[in-house]
Amino acid sequence: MSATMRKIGARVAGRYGIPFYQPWINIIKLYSLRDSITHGVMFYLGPIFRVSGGVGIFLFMPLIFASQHFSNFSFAGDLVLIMYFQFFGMLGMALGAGEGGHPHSAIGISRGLSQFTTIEVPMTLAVISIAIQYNTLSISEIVAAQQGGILHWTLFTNPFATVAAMLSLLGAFGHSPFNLVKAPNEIPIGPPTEYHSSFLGVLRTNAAILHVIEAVLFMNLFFGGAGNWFELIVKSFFIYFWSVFVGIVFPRFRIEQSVQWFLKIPLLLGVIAIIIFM
Amino acid sequence: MISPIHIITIALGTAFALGFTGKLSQKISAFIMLAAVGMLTFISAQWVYAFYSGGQETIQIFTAGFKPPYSVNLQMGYQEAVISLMINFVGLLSGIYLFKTLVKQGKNAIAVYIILLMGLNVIVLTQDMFNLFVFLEVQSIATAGLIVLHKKKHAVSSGFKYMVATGIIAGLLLLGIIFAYYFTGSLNIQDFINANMTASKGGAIAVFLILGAILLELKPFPANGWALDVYQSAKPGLSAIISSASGTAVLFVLYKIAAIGSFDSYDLLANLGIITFVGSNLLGIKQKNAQRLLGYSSVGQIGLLVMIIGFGPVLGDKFQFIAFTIVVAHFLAKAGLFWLAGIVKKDNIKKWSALRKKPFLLVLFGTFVFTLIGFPPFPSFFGKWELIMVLAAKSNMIWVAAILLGSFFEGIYLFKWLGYVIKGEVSEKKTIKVPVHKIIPVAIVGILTYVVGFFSSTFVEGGDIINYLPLFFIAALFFVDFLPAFVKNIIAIAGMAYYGYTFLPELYEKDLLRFIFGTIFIGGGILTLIAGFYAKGKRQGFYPAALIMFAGLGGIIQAENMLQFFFAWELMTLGSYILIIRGKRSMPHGYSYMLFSVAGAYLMLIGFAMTNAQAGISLDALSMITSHANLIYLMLAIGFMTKTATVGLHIWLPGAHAEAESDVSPMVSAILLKAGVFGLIILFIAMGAESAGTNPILYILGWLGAITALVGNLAASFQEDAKKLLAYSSIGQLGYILFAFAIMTHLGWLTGITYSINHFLFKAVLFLAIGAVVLRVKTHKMYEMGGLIKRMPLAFIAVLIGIITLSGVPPLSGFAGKWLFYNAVILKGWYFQGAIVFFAGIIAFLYCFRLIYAVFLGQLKDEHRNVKEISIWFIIPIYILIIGIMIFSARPDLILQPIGDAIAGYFPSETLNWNDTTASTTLGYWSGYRVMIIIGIMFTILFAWLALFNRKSKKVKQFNIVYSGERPERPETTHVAHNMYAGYNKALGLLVAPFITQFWNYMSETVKGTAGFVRRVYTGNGQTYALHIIMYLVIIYLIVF
Amino acid sequence: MTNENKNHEKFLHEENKIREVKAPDGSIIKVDPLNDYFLDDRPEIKKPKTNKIVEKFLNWSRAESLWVLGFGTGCGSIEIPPLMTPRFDAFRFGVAMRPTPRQSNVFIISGYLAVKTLKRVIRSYEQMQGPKYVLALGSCTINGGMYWDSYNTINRLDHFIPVDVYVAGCMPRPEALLAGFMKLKERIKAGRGEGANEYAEKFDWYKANQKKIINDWNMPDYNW
Amino acid sequence: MEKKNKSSIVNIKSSIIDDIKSRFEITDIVHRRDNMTFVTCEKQKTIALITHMKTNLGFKHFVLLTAVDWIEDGKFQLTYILNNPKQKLDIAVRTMISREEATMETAHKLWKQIATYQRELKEMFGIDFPGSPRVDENFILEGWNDIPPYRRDFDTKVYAEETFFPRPGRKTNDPAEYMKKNLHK
Repeated sequence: MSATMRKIGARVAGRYGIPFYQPWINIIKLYSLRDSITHGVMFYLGPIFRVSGGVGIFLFMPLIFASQHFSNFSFAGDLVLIMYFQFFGMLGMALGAGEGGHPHSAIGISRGLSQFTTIEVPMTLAVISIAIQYNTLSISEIVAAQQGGILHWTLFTNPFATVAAMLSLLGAFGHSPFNLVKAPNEIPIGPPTEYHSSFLGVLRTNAAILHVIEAVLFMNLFFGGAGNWFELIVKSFFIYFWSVFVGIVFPRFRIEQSVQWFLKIPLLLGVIAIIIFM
Repeated sequence: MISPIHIITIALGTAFALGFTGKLSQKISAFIMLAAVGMLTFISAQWVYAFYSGGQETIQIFTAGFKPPYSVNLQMGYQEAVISLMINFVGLLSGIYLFKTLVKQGKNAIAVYIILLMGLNVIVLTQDMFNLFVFLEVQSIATAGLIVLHKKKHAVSSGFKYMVATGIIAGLLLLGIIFAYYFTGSLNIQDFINANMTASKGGAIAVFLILGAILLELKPFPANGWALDVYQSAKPGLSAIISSASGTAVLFVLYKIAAIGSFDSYDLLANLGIITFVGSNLLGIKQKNAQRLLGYSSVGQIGLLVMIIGFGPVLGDKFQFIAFTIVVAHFLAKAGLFWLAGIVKKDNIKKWSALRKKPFLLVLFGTFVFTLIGFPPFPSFFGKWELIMVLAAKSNMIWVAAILLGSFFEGIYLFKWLGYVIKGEVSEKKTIKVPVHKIIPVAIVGILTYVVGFFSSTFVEGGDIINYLPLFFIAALFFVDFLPAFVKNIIAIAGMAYYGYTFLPELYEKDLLRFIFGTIFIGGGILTLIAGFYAKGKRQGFYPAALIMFAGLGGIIQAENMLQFFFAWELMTLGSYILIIRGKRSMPHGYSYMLFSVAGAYLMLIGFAMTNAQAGISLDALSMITSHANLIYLMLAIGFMTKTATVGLHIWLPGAHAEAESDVSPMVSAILLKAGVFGLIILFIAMGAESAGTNPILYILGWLGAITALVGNLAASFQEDAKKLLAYSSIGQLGYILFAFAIMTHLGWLTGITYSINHFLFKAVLFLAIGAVVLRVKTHKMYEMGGLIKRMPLAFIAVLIGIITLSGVPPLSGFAGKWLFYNAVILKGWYFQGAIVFFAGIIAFLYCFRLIYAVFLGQLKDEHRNVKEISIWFIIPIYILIIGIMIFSARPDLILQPIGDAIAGYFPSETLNWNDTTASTTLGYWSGYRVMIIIGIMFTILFAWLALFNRKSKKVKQFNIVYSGERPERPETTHVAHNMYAGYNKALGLLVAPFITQFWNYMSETVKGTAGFVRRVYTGNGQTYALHIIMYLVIIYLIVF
Repeated sequence: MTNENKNHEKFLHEENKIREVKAPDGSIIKVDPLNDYFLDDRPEIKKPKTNKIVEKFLNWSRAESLWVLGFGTGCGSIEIPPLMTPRFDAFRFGVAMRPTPRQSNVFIISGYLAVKTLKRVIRSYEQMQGPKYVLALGSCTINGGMYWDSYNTINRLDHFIPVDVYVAGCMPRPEALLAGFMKLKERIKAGRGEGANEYAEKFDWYKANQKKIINDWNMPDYNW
Repeated sequence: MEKKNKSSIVNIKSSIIDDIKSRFEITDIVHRRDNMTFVTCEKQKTIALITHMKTNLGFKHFVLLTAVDWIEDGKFQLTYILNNPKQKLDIAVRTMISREEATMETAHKLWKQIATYQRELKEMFGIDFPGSPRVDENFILEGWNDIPPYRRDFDTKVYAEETFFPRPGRKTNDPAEYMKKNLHK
């Protein structure tokens, strides 16, 4: 865990000028705040749901290939479990933020959900494509199938699926151009508008975990998985940077634009990916 | 044994005697008349009894002691006795009903009345053609006299038109008789039949004239404008006689003399009959006047009967049964309806809502309407069933289609009428007066429909094993309707529990699949009935309707043959229709529900009939179809899909579910829809696993399911009405289920069953919870609610669990469905459909969130600050269901493993393996139990962690939010719930544009337009009508010769 | 709500008046928005951790992570955006902008404060989660600056909310603002950044001052 | 070219002024610039005048409405500046209203935005415009409790000192003197 946290720090340092330990301090600071208010039980439980979701996925995800310890609890379920378990946290968060009663929260969530529905479409197509390709849904087995050299990676054996999924990853990370959910200028911060202090601390911790997980998931699915910690860190780091780079270059989409965008090119790529393996 | 001749003597004697009783008061004369009619009834009744108990031979009576042709002879057989009994009976009842009118109109009217009855009797009994003619005339004149005696505006003119028309007809008939006499030298009908007149051309014309005249007497479409005017303007009591008694009598005449023609003339009759049936019912659609509407219906029904007579030779030994049931149904229902028209005294069918103040009459009205359309348990249901079975067996599919089309048209206006009656606005304050002497005939007729229905079922093949027990129970419950709802609810639950007990344990051993659905139907029924305890007052009519529906559902499970199945299916439709239209604004939705259901049921009926023709009546026969298999399957599938509300056939659902009462919505949504699913399962079992890869129907259904899921869910996201949202969500969920079953693999079926169970559980929870909330906050609009979590935490938890299950988020059981689904789809190779369904599944998050947020989170409204937690009677079933969800979530293997084994028989290879609690396929694996435990532990740890850091959180109130330095002004303006997914709507709203609604609207407009156009032939002018009659004959003549 | 201000009734907005609403069950209920919708408790004094080392560590983290509320009150707000540009790059000092008071710790009062703005400032300040700090920018916040005799602009900010650091000037440049941040950090690390507790301690005095100026006191005494 | 323009504007302006003069009694015609003129009109006829200018003379654009407190005369002077976008011409209509009875007919029906100016004048000068939308609502002063602050009998310095807790020890310098002493020595 601690190693992962380090990575988050390093990764967030990608932004200009922040000390690499800054996110840590932020989190400590957030926990150290003295005041805190709550809008009700669900508001309180929202972040817990969120983190349960995040940590849960983490636990269900095999990190290191063929490692006894770092396969975590992946015996409990396969790729489908992970894809659906993301929603657990999102739902809890949405509910908690909803109870905050702030209109921006609701607007943010409604936008987030709208966008999310279409983000998942190319992702699904890609996953289906991979499942056809490797004839399995188990992540460990998918990783196992990619061993034996860089050309065995899904990236090369199934490029369309990879590209489709990588595009959907952009949306999943919520950087520009798909950051209307948080839209710092118009609906400040979106869903977590009312969250603060340790609630926000928990959420930030979780955001970090989620980014790692997404990256690790993609690494496992498309980039051959990781045989050791070093490989894990390097690969997921690069996957994360993909979205950061794109985010720097492109301006923000409106919600209906992003919805329609995901239903165009990424969808097409996903369809091609499936047709190839049909 | 009193000789039938005395029917004439008594009637004539009384009529003459009345002339001499000048000093007696009118009342006494009327009593004498009634006594006489009673006597007539008794005579026919004793003959019927004699025939029924057997041993009685058909007797011939020769009036003057000579043999025919030198005398008039009467024949009294079983048929004659029954028809005569019917006539006299309705005459008696009508006499009672018209008592006061007759008294007022005086002795002459009374005498004419009895003469009319006598005429009808003689028509039935006589075997002499000329005698027949004479008494037809007697009957016509008597009728005309009675019509004219009625002092209604148009009575005189319509009486005149009637005279003109019958005059022409009489002329034609007389002409025919003369011709016939010339050819045969006899006037006896039997001689006519034996003479084989059609051999020569002149004889054929004689036959043509005779048959044509009798047919015209039966008011065939479109040469029947005069008759409709009569129906409209005559006294309702009289219309009853014209429609029931006269119609029946003349029909019988037609039946008697049909044999004088050749085989061709039967065909002709059948054709003319069906044209009348379809045409007349089509015209009825645009009709607003109640009596005229009944007229159309009468004409239509008689047309159907003419057709049946025309098919007499084809139907063979089934003919009597079919004709009898349909005649009786028409006879009883039409008499009852005309009498009711006299009680209500409203011309416009929209004003009939006055009837609502008298629940008893309302029930009778419903009974008659359902009898006419042919719903179980009424006699016409069995008649139509047999008719269609036989026709299908003789491959007369076009006829079947025409009959059902006509029936459907009839359904359109009758249900519209029923809707007006049940849901129309009651404008006037004064209630309608119901004199006892008017109600008794109606009641007797109403009860008779049930009795006859019950007995007719025993004559149908496979009908003898229909389970009538629940229906008796319901009837008993109906008679204790005056009890408070609480008591009735206990009785109903007890009844349901017992009903379940009678067949469910047995099914558990025998057929697990049925057991599951049976449990959903009956168990779910009991749970939703518990919610019914909230109701105060009497809740009249609710329990019989609900129980009829559940009896139907139970019947579907128990059904072993297609008749049982169809019987139960229609019963369920009937019950659910009544339940649905109990809602406040549910009339149009109930109406469209009924039309779709009826149309779907008719398609099923065709399918069943074709199957029956090939492989017998058992349900298993579906798998043994040899020809037209795909057509049959398609029709059955469409029939079932009207209930599962697959896209295209779904437009009835949202309104019907949303506007129903709070505890009815879960019944119709969580439970009733499963009936369609069950039907599909039966269908798919019949199609067999081997068809999985090859049958295009499955492929189409799969796509349909996927599109339904997408459209349903998308539309649900854009709803403002909480219950409508849930209703659209049901459409979407049923789309999943259809899709899953259409996959036709072991996994696919498991997915479908998991979805079915889940949908039952969570949709019941959601509808109950939201319904209960609606009861408290008195609005459906989500944006008018908000923040209710503070007032109704238990409801919130219920909805939360409901939506987690719905959306398929682990650890709850919804995920079981999703996981199975993925595996099934990928193994099957339906990737794109699967992706669409998956997309739909994510869209479900949109409406799930909207539902829980807009209702329970956000800002509490002013007016809801003191609102109470939902009623305990809703909480109990909700939490029982939630326990069910929890168990199913934690140990899906407990249920899925045995089901998997149970359905393994249908599929060659079993693809889901259970290892302890872990399910695995060749693709992946998943353990609900472990996921649950891991998540539980994690949740606890994190809760402790946050609690540690956040012990002293200050609980704040709802406006303590950051608001850009400002503060919120009103909860309404701070609650973001209206048009929540505006951006999404902009992007994808196109997909849910109401094309389908528009299509159906267009269809209905077209039908109405056609009806309105064709209706113009009825100008209301006597000369035109006369012309019609002549033209009609001429055209037929041209066709025939 | 105890509001001694005599003008309270006069200036009470329509939406804050007690209103009667018809509940769904037909009964009439009274809604008093200010009491029913807002929490009206006083702020509490939250003592620092007694363990010196822990408190020092926490203070360090607080000092190194200054989240600024994006609320520009006067002309000085134009000086804040340059802070984030590469030239000044306040990020490297752990300074970040947050759009909501709930998540921020530093409130930059950037220049003159009209009475109308003061009301919003107080509300936002109270909605921040302690420990919280105020950085007052420009001479207007010190003594009114060039608006010292205006009928609508306050003179001394520290009469209304506790101020941690003043940055003088009219206007101070971003460099000065950065220096202010450094000062603030020092102050926090030294354990003197207890503005929130001071506010809670002298709550009545602050409230009296605020209410003297703000005639239409249309909010609860403490905005949670 | 420019000269011609200039003279043509002056011509047009004078013809417009003549037109106004012939219909309304106007006094104090001050030509401030070639394309700007101030005229003064009676209180009762002012609105009629600007209505006429808007509908008939092409003064479609409303520039501003402001007031001056002539406390010595006991009058407020209202100035409506109108602009003719086609001719690029401004004409300002002034009118004097009594200070004691400071009411004026509202003109928001001509231009909606006048309501805002009128709201401001109500708050700052206490000039009432009956019928103007939201005219009684606070504009920028929330809960003002004194006489309107732009009236010249309102002493803002005293008010500020009484109200805003002035910090003691404040010094004021004449900027010119101060600069000379400190910067230019």
